[in-house]
Amino acid sequence: MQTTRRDLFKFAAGSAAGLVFTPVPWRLITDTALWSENWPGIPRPARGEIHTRFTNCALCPAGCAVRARCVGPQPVALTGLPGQPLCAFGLVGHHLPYHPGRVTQGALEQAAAAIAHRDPKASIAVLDLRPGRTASWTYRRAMAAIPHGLYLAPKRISPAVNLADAKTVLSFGAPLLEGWGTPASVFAARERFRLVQVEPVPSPTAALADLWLPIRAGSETALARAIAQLLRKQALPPEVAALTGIPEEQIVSVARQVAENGPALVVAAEEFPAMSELNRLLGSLGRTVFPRREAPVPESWTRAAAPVTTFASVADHSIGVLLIDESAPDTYLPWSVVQKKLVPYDPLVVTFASSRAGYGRHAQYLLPTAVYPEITSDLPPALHSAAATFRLAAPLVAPPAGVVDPPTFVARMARLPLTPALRERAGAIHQAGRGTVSTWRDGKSVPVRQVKFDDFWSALNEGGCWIDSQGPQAPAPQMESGSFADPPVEQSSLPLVVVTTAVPQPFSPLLSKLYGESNLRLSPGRIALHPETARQCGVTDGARAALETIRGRAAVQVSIDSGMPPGVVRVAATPALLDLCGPSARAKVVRV
Amino acid sequence: MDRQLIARRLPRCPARQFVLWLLPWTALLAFGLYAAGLCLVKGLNQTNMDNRFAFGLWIFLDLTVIALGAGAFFTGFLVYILKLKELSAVIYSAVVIGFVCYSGAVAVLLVDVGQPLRAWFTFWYPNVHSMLTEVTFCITCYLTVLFIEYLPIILKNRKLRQVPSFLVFEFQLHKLIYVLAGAGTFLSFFHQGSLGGLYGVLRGRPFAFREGFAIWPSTFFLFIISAVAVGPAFILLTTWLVSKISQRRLVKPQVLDLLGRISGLLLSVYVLAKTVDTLIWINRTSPGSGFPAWQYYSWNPFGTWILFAEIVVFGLIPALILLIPRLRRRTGWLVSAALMACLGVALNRFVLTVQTLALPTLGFDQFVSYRPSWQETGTFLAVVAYGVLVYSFSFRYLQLFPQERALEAAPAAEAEPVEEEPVLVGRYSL
Amino acid sequence: MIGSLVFLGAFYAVLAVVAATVACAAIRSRRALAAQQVDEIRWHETFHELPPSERQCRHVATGEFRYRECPHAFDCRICETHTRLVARKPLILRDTPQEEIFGMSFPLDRFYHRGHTWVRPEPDGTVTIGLDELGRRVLSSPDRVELPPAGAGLRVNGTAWRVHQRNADVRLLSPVEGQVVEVGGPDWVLRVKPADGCPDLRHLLTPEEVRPWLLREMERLQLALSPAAAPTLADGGVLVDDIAANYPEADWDAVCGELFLQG
Amino acid sequence: MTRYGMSIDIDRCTGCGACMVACAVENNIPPAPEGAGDRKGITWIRVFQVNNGEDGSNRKSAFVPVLCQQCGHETPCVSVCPQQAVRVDPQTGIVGQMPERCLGCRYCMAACPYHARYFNWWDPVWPPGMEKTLNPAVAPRMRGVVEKCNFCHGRWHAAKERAAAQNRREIDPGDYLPACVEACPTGAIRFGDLNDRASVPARDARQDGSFRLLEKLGTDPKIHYHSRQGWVRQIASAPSGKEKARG
Repeated sequence: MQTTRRDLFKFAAGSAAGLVFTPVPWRLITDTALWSENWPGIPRPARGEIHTRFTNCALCPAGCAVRARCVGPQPVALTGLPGQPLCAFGLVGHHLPYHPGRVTQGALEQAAAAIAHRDPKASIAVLDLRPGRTASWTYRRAMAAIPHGLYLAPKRISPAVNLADAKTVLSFGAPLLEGWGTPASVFAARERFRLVQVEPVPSPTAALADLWLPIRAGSETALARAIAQLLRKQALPPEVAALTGIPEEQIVSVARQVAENGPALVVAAEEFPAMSELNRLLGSLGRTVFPRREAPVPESWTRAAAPVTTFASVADHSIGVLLIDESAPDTYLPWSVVQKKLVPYDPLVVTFASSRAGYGRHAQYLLPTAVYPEITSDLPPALHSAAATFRLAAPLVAPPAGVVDPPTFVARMARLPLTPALRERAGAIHQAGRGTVSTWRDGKSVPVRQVKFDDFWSALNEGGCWIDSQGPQAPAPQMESGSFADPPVEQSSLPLVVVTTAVPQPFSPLLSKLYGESNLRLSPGRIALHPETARQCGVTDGARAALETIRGRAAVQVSIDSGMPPGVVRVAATPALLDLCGPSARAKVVRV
Repeated sequence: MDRQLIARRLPRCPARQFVLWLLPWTALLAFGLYAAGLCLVKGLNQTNMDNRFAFGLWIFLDLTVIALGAGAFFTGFLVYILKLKELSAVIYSAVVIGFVCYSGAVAVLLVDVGQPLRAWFTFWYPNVHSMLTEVTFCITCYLTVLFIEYLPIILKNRKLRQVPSFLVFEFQLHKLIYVLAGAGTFLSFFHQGSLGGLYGVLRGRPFAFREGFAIWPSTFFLFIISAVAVGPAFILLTTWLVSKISQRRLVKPQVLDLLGRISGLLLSVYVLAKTVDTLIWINRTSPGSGFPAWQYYSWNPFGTWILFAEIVVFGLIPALILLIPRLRRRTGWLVSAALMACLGVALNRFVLTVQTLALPTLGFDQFVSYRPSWQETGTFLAVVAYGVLVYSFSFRYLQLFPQERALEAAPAAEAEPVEEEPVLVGRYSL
Repeated sequence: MIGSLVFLGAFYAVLAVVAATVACAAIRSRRALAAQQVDEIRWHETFHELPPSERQCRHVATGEFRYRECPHAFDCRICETHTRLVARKPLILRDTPQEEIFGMSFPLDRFYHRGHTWVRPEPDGTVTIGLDELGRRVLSSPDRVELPPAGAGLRVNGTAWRVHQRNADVRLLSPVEGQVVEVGGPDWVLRVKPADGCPDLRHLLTPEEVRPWLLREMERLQLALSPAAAPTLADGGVLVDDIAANYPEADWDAVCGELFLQG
Repeated sequence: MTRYGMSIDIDRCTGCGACMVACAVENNIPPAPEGAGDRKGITWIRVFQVNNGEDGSNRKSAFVPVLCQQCGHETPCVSVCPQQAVRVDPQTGIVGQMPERCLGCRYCMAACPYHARYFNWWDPVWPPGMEKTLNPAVAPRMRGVVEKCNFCHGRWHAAKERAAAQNRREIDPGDYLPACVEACPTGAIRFGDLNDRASVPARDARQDGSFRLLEKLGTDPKIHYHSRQGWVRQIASAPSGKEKARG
């Protein structure tokens, strides 16, 4: 018999029907479901023995103590110590080594050679974005060893403050409740002081302050001077109310509050003379304001160290070679400010950084550095501690090959003997024999005198903290002149006043939870406008727009915020935008 | 070949013209399938739905389409259970429409869920307290029933019936069709209802939440009534449309008239029920859960106009038109009334789906809006195209309108004479 | 718990019912196939798809009814009305019906089926089956003829033999039930040995009834051939011998379907 | 038989977002892909900024962390789920979501009045290498399923195991804290067993000025908020019709 097409059809149909009664299809269904449970591409968390390690957070000068949950060598969660939690950024510090924007390769030799071949007459400078570290001392020694060497700090190290004893805090835009000092200490104190926030925009701190003075941007100095005059029992200059946009009686009442409800404390985002003057008038010096104390340093270092020069006080067009240490960012000076100091004819800029987001965009050489929690460094004394402290950001993970340790690089450049600086410093502290060292694993703190150096050193490497026993010293710190950003000059072409909100750099991609996935914070590259202002600029919520200043323009995205004062544009400032806006600027927003 | 497939005495347009008609729809279908494919492969991020707008165009489409498809079960019920023989003129067409609507809806649902591979979980771990379970069960069962009802219509095709076994099976199945009609009625009745219940049970969405009887909120019953009211209207509409497009007389005018009358009656019942329900909701249910009802309509663009449009413009007015014989007899009025009825139900489904989700519930959240992405719209259009194609093929190659031949044979539709006693004239008196 | 029982119970019951229905249909159709009821069923379906005007009872043609649709698929053997009417008015031969109708010969010695086949009882107890004049003229130039083999069984309204002409594939309906004895006679097509001895021919038209029936048939034919033209066939006009040749443009499939009740 | 719940002191919340980030780290929630806005993101606990609608120095703002309110009565999301992917654990009163059971129909999201449920619109993707930092106690979810706060159920299990290891039946309260509670720098979020009248949240719930969101819906949420400011307590009730929120 020969098979026809019909037979084939019959066979196909029959087998199809038969298949249903075999386990095959059902088994397949189940398997597809199982497969969808661990879809290809869904990462499997590594399992392993879990243990705890301690270190200190190096992301901001606050330097909180950190307890890391590690699977094997890998930290999987960072938390603060009981009662001293971390901020949102600190909680995800362990992501930074894997930041997509990270740079791990750089032309080390070429950079060294280029520096070596500079013309020796032009000065060579190190800009240390976070002064007060042991690394800073290394820089100072190196710069002392090099002719025309300069050690630059972005600004004078502001004095330490004591929130705990303050009853009234007058803050000129200081982000008190947004990661200013260790969150824990601030909030512990917050219970006890009354906060008057002077700020043009409704920042979270302003929102939570007892009194928010929505001041006209740039007129802070005027207000501070006015209050100072009131404290001196002088009359209030009539134009102040108009200038600052704050009614006279309110200024008067604020002045009365700070005067009567002492001890008072005046703080600011950027230190400025009028503020220091207020602190002096209020007698805060020595009560709530102290000079920042440093941990002991080896004798040999202090003898041969370049002086700390603030960046502002350097002569323009004088720096031939500028080395910038961005490995521990704190304040970011807009490029325009930096550029002013460089020699006009091709200056050499070398930056130590982990990403191109900062000065890497302008420097000839970017030398990759380790990031927290890879770095080994100490932390400058905290803003809120009157006593000197010394603690290490001990590495939790090993840095990748090819990264540079900035102080080592600079020391080698200056032909300093290569010695383990941190260890020497610890040695000096141990020799001084003052203070106590506290370790977190057992939560004990013992006088340094009673521990051997090796134990002291290992305690520090396990996130231990040395605190000086020597209390705060009375002599008031002499205030140095610097200026609060002056009101930007009126320009009809640029109608809006810029208020920048710094975005800590770098931050884990997971902070998209705050920046993108909720509108809790103004995300980088976004600007906030009052609805009315937005209407005038012809932009709508979420629209793409261009921000224009005298220095150029950049693409931004608009958020409408009815809380914003009209005529002000608030910029979530990445370094790029800070370069664009500078310390104080006017701008206009254009629809694109 | 093409002609061999078309039944005798049913003039159909030449093959070329048919192909020309298919082309645009096929293109649309292809585009839509591409869009749907994107959603399946890349995930639902291709849509503009989001955590606030968890449902969007697709759910709205499903609800509407299924309501319109209700004609299939309701006509089946009238013809086979209530023995309303006049309507057998449209029953086949109704079945095809029902099949198209339901299969389309199910297809879209499969794209809409995040994990289509787990669709069968609902049958494996059913949560019988969930209206969605009821919907899933009923719709899948009813789709099977519809397919079985569709089968004989296909087997009736001139070529297929040449095969003896097909012929016989079709014959035997058709004898038992009333059982299927019964089952279909039961299933549809429940899932039309549970589709309404879907929203009525949302205690957390006071805009949609309704009290009701036993485990069923009032929307359960409202959906049933509205569906059976609009089902005949939609059949009326499609029949009229098809006969316009094909330029053939498909059914006797009385049939359309009857459909209109049924639809009108049920629609008026629906309008009444809906009004009562709305009043109860405004005055008791909604305030009871802490939401003053006026607040829902204080968010643009959804003002009280939408309530008015739903109940009066697209409810009461068509109902009246369909109830007044004089108006009903005018095709223009009849058809536009049917259209309005359909739109009314679509609007009702829209309000329940979109407005419910757009309205804020927390004191500090906002009224959100949503615009479907092209992928969503594409998928939507694919279903429409699919429907048109299936119906076109069915209309060309199957006999959807039994009366068509008769009307062809006797162009002047004379009133059916009745059999009478023999007149006793001599035989062969010629 | 109770909820789930009720819920699932209900649905699985419905599913069971549906499945049972389909299964039942399947089984019945197997039986039907085994019992070779295919022809009956096909004729049944065909008949029910005919427009009402063509499902007319033979007694309308004779004027006893003004309107009546045949409820028995043209099988008068099971029709009480038919028997009643026949009983009430026994056959009176008013005038001898002539063989010539519209120039076509419809001999009196045979009975006519509505599908244009005839039956002639033969002296030897068998019957012969053939195509009537009108049928012959329509199928005047067949391309192919498929005759059943001797010994094949025939059923009333089943397929007697097939004729292919142009695009038309015509099943000629068998007027009687029986077994084919011989094929291709001088004026007949099939010689058939009727089932149970003598043939039951009540359901066939007697020569007397042919005329009014034929009248309608020719109208229909005319309509099918050229819907536009005026009915010239019926009113005494003599029908051309070879219709197929004279209407080349006619849709032959449709014409034959119309005339030979193909459905 | 415990009934875990929270009390959130809105007056103490500074909107620092530590809770949101800690939650994401603990529960292996991936960073938002390109193009995900605040309406497609996944934030099991989300802090909203609300204000009193005034301008200038009269403007008062507050931050409201909103997470799954763990409704105790007629839990809206449980009854609607067609395949029992959501269930209330009778032992703890925690409303749990089973991602591997979830079909992704999003009906529960439509049912939730607090918008506390989130859908995985994308495949979970971490920058290369970052998957090493995932929490081994929690499995990442696949695309196309719904997820939500479950009071860090992984931690509850861990605490349970520790208790078992020291052969105790009950876990000791200090041993089980959700990540957000642990991370909150101001201690605005407190956690405990509401059945235990002495527990912190139970006490907070009793003090005046404490309220729950949309209490009138009758879903008996287990998250108690507290504020001394009257205008803040307004947020507990239904929307008034005028725009109030940033967040």
